[in-house]
Amino acid sequence: MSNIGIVEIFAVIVFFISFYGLITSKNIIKSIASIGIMEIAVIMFFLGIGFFDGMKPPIGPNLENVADPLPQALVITTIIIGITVCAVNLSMLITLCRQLKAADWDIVEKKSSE
Amino acid sequence: MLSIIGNAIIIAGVIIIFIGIIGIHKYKNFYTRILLAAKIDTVGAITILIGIVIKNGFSFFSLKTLLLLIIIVILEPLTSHIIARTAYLSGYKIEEQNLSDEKDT
Amino acid sequence: MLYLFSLVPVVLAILLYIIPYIRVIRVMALLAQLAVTGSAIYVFFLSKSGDIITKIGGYESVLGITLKSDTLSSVFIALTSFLFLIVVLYGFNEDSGRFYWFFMFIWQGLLNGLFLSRDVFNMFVLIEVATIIVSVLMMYKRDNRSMYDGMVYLMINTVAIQFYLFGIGYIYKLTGVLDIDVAMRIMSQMEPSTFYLPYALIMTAISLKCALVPLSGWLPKAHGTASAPTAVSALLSGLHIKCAVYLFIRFQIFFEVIDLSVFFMVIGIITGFVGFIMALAQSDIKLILAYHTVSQIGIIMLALNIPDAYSRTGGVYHIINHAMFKSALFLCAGIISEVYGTRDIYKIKGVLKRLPLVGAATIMAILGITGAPLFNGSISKYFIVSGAGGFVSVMIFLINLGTIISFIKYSTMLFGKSEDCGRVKIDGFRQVAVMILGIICFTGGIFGEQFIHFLFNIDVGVDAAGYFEKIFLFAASVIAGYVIFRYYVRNSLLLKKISGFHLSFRGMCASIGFFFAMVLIMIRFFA
Amino acid sequence: MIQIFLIFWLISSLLIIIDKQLIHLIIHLGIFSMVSAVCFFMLAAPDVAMAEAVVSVFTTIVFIVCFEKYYSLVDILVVPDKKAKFFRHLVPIGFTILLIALFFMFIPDVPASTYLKEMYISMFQQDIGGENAVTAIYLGYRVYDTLFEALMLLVSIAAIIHLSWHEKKLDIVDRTESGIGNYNIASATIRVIVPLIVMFSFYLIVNGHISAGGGFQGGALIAVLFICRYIIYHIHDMNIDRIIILEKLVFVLIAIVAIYFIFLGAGSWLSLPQGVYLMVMNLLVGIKIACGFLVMFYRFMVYERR
Repeated sequence: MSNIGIVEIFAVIVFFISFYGLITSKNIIKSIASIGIMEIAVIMFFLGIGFFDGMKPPIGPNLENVADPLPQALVITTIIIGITVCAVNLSMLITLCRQLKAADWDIVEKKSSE
Repeated sequence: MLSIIGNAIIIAGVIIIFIGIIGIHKYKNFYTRILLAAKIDTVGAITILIGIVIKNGFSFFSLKTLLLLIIIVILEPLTSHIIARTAYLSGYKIEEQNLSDEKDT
Repeated sequence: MLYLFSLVPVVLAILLYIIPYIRVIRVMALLAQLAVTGSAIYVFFLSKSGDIITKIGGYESVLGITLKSDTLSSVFIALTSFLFLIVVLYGFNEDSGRFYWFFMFIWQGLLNGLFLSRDVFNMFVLIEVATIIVSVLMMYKRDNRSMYDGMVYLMINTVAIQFYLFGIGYIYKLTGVLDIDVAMRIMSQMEPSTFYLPYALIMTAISLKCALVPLSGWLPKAHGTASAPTAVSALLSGLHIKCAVYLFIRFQIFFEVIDLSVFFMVIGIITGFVGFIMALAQSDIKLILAYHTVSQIGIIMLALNIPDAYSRTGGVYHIINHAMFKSALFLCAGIISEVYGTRDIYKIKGVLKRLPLVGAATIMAILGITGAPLFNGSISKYFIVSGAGGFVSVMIFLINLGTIISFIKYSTMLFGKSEDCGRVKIDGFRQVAVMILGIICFTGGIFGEQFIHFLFNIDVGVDAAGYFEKIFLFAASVIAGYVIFRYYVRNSLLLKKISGFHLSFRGMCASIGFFFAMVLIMIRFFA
Repeated sequence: MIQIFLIFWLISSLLIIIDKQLIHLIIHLGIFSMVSAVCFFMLAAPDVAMAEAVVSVFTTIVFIVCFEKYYSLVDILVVPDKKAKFFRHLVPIGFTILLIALFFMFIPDVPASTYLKEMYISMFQQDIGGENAVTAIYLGYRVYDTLFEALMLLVSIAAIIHLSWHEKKLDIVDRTESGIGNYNIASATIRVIVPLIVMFSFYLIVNGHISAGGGFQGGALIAVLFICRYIIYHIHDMNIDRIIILEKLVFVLIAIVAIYFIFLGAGSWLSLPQGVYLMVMNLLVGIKIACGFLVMFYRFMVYERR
């Protein structure tokens, strides 16, 4: 177990905490928030790849003992994707609230099939 | 020498924050809590930042920290003020709460 | 220059959004589609003689992103361009608003990019953008039902894509690269057991995108949404689900060290059965077609996992065939439900009399999907069976029988007497689009061997005697299917009970976790 | 040091899931975003930390608007079940723990490969230029990804507009009674702070290739500026249609610049000094992101709230 970093362990646990949120939450807003947490857990895992204590940011003229720059570049893309998905989801939810007057999975399901 | 003074000031800032947090949990009144939270935000943060500046000496990093300090000095009181004002405007009265809470604590 | 395949449609979409004249938009869209289709066919001919590789920026292949067009991806790109051309024809005289073509063409660019890309993270970005576009197109008319369906689609796919992202994180951690080909080379020198976890994560995500059985709850909601534009439903069922199957093929080659084909074969068989049983229980024509997509994906999955070159080729050919007849069926269903004003199969009567051309196209597509002799479905199913063992071919036969029963029910709407007789005049472009697809179903059957040779450079021979035997088998199963339909399906209480069965969002999330655990355990014991 | 913050991070994520009061979600999400930004900074990723911090502003605004609508529109609110039996939670908790255990059983015990990292670190300065490896990858080696990411923002804004298209034109709303309005202390303070924000965001954009930051972070900060303006004065005198068209045109421009300099491998055609390409690209991305977030904000704040 020497090669498994502490960041990785925490990322996996938070990933499945948000999974627990997804399988239990009755409210749509909470589900959307859970998806956001899941994304940040994966981001944390990406940043933890190959990280050791005392590493510096990969910026500047002197590049010795720096962190891996590629996951950071990937993760910026992932963050933008996360916020846009969240915003689209919430705007869908607001429209749904307007039409159905409900934001609960069970109630929305019942009302939308009528 | 500078670093010792800096460390001492940082520790003082941490103590201020600690006392503030105890206060937040002690008082139940909303406005008292806002007061204490504002203390943490302003006094605690400013003290710690001044400690960092002293510890680092005169450099570009310190200049940036000072800039941050100015922003905090301007913005933190404003946010606390707006929170309190909004609470007041939306009908959170001071007097009624006051009496019942003072007895409790 | 392969990146132009993904960037030209996107820039075209933005131009169409900015131009306010509807006539200009239509003509431009059609011309651009013709150009894209032409260049796709050109690239297809080029890549028959050898892979085309574009290194973006000219950096070394691991540093930048590499696009590569081999036989498989060029076939898929040609298919994408062709189907979009048909859809543009279909909606040529339709007034569908400013956003419609904007989203459509961006969607095309993304699918092209996905088929060309060789970078796992790039694939993630493309899939995610495509997911948002599909969900918005699905709820284009913004009524309650489609809002809910689109939202479930978007959220469940976002959850699944997080698993995929986690998986490529592990691939990067273990191999140090993101390029598929280079990563494969590095992987071959490592121990297979290190790749169990990324395999399970990625396969869970792709299985959800393919709608294999415990994870197929979103598909009928998404593909059968009542108010989604017809062309969108057709492309979803015909094309978009295939990009998940394409990813499955790619990652199966990628993880060649881990062999879990028996597991996926079993899942494929279950998917096929569940699909047609649920389809038998429905009465909404769009929902019937949507459940049949589940069933056909099961057959394709089964075929792709049979360890035999013939069967796999048959599976890939079945992907193309399914794209043709399923989009033809959806487009026809759209016209029919528009004319009749209802989607209930028992209320529509006499389509052949009122809409002769649409009815003819429907019949051809039905014959294709049920695997009738001389039509394209029969050729691909023939190849799939030829490489499979006894048990698997019996299973395929049973799934096909179920499909036949269900489509006998579907074809009852073609005959009979309608209340208000007389031909209905519909738009010429639509009829042309539908008829092209119908005729391709027929020619794909007659020239099946030549098509396979042309597409995949594989020489296959159809054994005349064996094929003749299949004709009898088909006739027998049609008769059996009619009998079963007449005396059991029509008044079955059991089917009525299961017709309303569906998973809630929480149930779907839980089934993702369940599937993930199942794959991990299966790897432990069988791979 | 990082362990402490990771534990905070875990606890804040648990709070989001466990808390039964729905309205607390906003505060918990804010805490979660902040702690994760600090963790990102600890993991030697200042660019990512900055991006997360800026993005969480928008997430909070969007969630606040959503909750406002939720509490005003929905008839049947979900009442937190006080007497929920522990037994009912046992199955999902057990399932989750099982999944975590399975996951940990299969985690490969292999050190992370540094193959690509060393190549990037040694080569990016002569290939792309600049001193920030992250920006060099983001806008140089993997600019094809960045194009689609920009497309994502464009598409989602079109989606939001399409989903919430109520009226085309909107008269200027003035809601002095409900908000901060023409309140003197706030507007005076904001007037002092605005030049600082402008300066900082341009600093981020222009220096994106040398220090941490870049087009995305700076552009989002510029959008924050306009948000401040809206919150104080409650006017929206901007023509959103034009902003949308500008966003699309800037996207086309980004694509053209990227194709010309990177895809065609033509960086040597024009003998530019190093870093000019990155600066131009950062500026364009900044404008694009600022337009995008601005439209998103106005959509939620002005159109959705009515």
